[in-house]
Amino acid sequence: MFDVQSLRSGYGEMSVLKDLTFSVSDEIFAVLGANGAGKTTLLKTLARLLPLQAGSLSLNGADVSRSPAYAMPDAGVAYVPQEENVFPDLSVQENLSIGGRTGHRTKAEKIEEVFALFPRLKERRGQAAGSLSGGEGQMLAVGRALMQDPKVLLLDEPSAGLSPLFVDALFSSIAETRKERGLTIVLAEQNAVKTLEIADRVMVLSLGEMHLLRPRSELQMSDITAAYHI
Amino acid sequence: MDYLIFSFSLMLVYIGLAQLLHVQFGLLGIPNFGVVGFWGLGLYGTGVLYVSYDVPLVPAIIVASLIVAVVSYVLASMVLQRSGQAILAATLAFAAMVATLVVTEKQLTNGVQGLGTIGFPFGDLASRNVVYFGVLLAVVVALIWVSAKLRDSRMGRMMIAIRDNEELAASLGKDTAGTKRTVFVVTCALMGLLGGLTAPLHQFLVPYHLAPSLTFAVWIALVLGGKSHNLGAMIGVFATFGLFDILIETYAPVPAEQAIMLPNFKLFCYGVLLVMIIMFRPAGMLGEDRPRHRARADAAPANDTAVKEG
Amino acid sequence: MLLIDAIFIGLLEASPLILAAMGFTLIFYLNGFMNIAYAESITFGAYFAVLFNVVLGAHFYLSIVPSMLLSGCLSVAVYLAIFRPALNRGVGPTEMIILSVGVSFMLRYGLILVVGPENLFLNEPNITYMQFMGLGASNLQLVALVLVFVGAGVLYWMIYNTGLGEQMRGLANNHDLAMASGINPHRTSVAIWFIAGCAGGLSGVFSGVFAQVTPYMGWNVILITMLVTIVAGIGSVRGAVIAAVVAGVLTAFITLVTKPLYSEVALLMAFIGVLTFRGARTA
Amino acid sequence: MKLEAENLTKAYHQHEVVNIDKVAFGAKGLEGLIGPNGAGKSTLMGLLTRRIAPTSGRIRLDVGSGSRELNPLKSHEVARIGLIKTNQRIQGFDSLTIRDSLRLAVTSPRSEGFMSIFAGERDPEDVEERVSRLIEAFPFTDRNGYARSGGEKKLVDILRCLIAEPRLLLMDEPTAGLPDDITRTVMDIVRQKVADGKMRVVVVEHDLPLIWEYCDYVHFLSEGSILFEGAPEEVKSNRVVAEKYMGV
Repeated sequence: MFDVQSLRSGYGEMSVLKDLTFSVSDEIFAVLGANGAGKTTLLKTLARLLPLQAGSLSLNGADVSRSPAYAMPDAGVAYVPQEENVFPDLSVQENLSIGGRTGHRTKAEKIEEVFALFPRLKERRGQAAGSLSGGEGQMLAVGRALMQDPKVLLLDEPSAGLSPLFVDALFSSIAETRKERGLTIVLAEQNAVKTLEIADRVMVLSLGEMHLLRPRSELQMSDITAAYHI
Repeated sequence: MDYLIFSFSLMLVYIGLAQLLHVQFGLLGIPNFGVVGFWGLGLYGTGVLYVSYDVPLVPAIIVASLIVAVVSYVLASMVLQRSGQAILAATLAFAAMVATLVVTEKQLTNGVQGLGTIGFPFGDLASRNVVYFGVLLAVVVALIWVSAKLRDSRMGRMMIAIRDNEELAASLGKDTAGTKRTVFVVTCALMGLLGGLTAPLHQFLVPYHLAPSLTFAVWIALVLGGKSHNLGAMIGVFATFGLFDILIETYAPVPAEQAIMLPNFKLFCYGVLLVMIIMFRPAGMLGEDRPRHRARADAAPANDTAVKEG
Repeated sequence: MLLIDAIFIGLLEASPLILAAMGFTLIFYLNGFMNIAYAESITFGAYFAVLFNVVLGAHFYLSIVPSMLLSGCLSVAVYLAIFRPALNRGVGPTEMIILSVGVSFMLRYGLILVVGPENLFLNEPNITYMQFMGLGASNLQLVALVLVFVGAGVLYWMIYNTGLGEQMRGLANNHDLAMASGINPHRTSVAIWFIAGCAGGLSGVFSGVFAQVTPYMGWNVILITMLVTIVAGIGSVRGAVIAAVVAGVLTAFITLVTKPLYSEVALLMAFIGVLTFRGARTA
Repeated sequence: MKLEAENLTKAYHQHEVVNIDKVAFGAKGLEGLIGPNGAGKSTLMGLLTRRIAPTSGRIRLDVGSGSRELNPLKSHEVARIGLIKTNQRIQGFDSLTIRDSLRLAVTSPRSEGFMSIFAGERDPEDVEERVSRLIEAFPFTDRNGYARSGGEKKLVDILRCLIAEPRLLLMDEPTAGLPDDITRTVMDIVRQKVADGKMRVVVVEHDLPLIWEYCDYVHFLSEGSILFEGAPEEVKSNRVVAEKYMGV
């Protein structure tokens, strides 16, 4: 899947990520870190919405360091931003429909699938996405990404601002989707406890640098506490 | 000869208007697209007071400018804290309103028949148009001088800060809304004053004078010359009005049958120039301004030994 | 009775305005600046109609579609040659408006230099006056009314019910997310500028046939179009349609009860009033 | 010198982002405000400086001579009574040089009136001296020119607030985008100014090592409420803080 070599990235001339090298295979790859560790910057760069300042990025062996963002869905990458992750003036149905532009199956088929996964969205299909509650908005964002029939799903802090009950439900549907579709998931999270329940491998970022990268089984809570500086 | 003096006098008015627009837009970032409205209200205000109410010229101009100040205050309170596009549309609409009212209020303005006649002051002096040119020159030079001083002053620095980032300026304690309103009202009133001063030049006022092309001519001049350069406005007027309206129309050997197309050719060239400037030299012919003050203070050799504050 | 008259006359007068406001709004919505040069899409639409109808002698109804399409092509050409490079260089919204004034001057006076400043007339189809619900109207007016509303309807349908409309609204709503969803912003922009140009052209053809074809016809309606768009709220095509209809009916109503010229003043005052409450705040 | 908020709430679409019973800033010198993502830190900063209107609640600034209600004030009036905030996202005046930007910040609004147009000298000597002293403490690429990189712009934003010497300075993520040595120089100046009694400071940060090192007192915000307050050591060893940061 993703192969990242000495990646440097940030906003303008400012670097947030400094020299990251790692690769993601068929797994749930979690990126943990405190505020400002660079998780969002990393996901935006993987989705090609931020230019690389240095290093290279390849997807299934093909170099995508300079691909435009709108070419990524066809390459099988779907991205769910943390904020502003829906089209607020468009209806729920239209949001999903925009997601369903890629892939071979019909939109109707895929929409039904998303509705089966998140029945709440079906009830609100005609409503403007901007009027949804935080949790419903999050479901819609994930639903829109799944409409792309992706091979890799980039999820940026899906649990932020959600109630604990909701986070449980969301994480179990993420795990379920992975099981059913064999989807590779790159999950950026601050919430370490929940993430460790579903992740296969964990990378911990600290102030823009890789603190450690290990399979979940070899990870101690104290490693994370150290990276979070608590 | 008289025609040339008339043209040069009118050019001075344009330079004055462009200079005021430089203060509004170049320094403070207010996109006033209703220049002709403020100028026209001063022009017609003076005309009506002078012709219909027999007010002498100077008091008429002053009263008309005060009327413009009041009207611009109302307009400023309504839209100045809105987005640039809203300000732009509102001022444009205001100018259209003035132009329409001049036609409808026949009992005051005599509508499309025109309002006249407004004579030069200075009684029966033989070369009073030359003397009047001198008066205009003095007014416009004063405007340029004050705006140059303004650019280099503490107030000017604050205005530029408001233009660049209003919210940040407010967070440093600058009264951004108040400053914008005051400067807008004063500069609009001065546009009205220039309108009043134009009245004796035209002598006979017709609604055609209030066509929006005046606003665009002034804008084109400002953008051509350089919106944030103190002398940009003047250079822009030379390059547009001076070059086309005076030089070419007066001296170019154009056969009569093609001469009627000259104004169209002129406006076509304005358009091309404007597009070229924004595409290839966005800061205008003169580029960005570097005030003298800054050069003096910052030329002092920097002391490289690190000294900590406090 | 006065009200029905006002609504009927208002709709007749507003019909070209509705198309123009929709087209203008599309560009405003997508690219975030007010394109004054849109006036020339309207003017050129009418002049293209003169080319087909008068110079080449085609029937008026036959010249509508090609004029519209040519106007759309012109719009795309101007976008690709001037506005897109300027947007890519990060020219601010106010400077974009000034730029569009320059483009407008260039096109309008270029047109005058080529075809002359005279007013032209389209060869109208035979006109018969008829009574319609107690109101007098010509068959041309009724056909125009129907065609304009069909055009506006198609445009509306395109925006709210097709993939292109969805892409456009997606891009305007959340540019990054639209890109991440696979929407190519360049292709969508070209399509939108084409459609907006077509709408302007159609509006121009009908304005031209109702009165006359002049180089200033687009310029004369652009102010009201701009105000309609801003009052309707940035980027709401629905709002633009409603605002255009209301503006048309209001103008007709005020014209019927007062002097015609006051309607314009009243409308402008109403616009400034609305801007005071609806224009986006700065600080 | 105390900034107090009571029953302060802010809700967007019925979703409460901030809900604080009572909190006081500026009583303890150099204070820190920390919390996980989405805790409402930025919203709270906006509320305190009147950039965001609260849904309910009162904010008062206590200045030795008496207390002022902040609620009815506009943002520039809040700044004038001595409450200024640095910005998380880069903010700046693109057409002012670094020096001009600092001169602007240090000049009182009273001397920026119409009559300043005719003043002989634009800025008095002491202003020039303060500006120079501050600028020379940092390695700008061009001290007499414009801020070049994002980092320099960010630094100028902080220096503007430092030179203005408000009674209470709120710093919103001052380290984001700044190199380590620059951050230390800034924080050393801040610490010095606080020690000299020139101003009180609240730092919002996600760089926790910096908070632990410099702050005298730390407020912990989570889910819109202040959950814990105390000395850095107490906060560091608090269970709730660790749990909320890592998610339970």
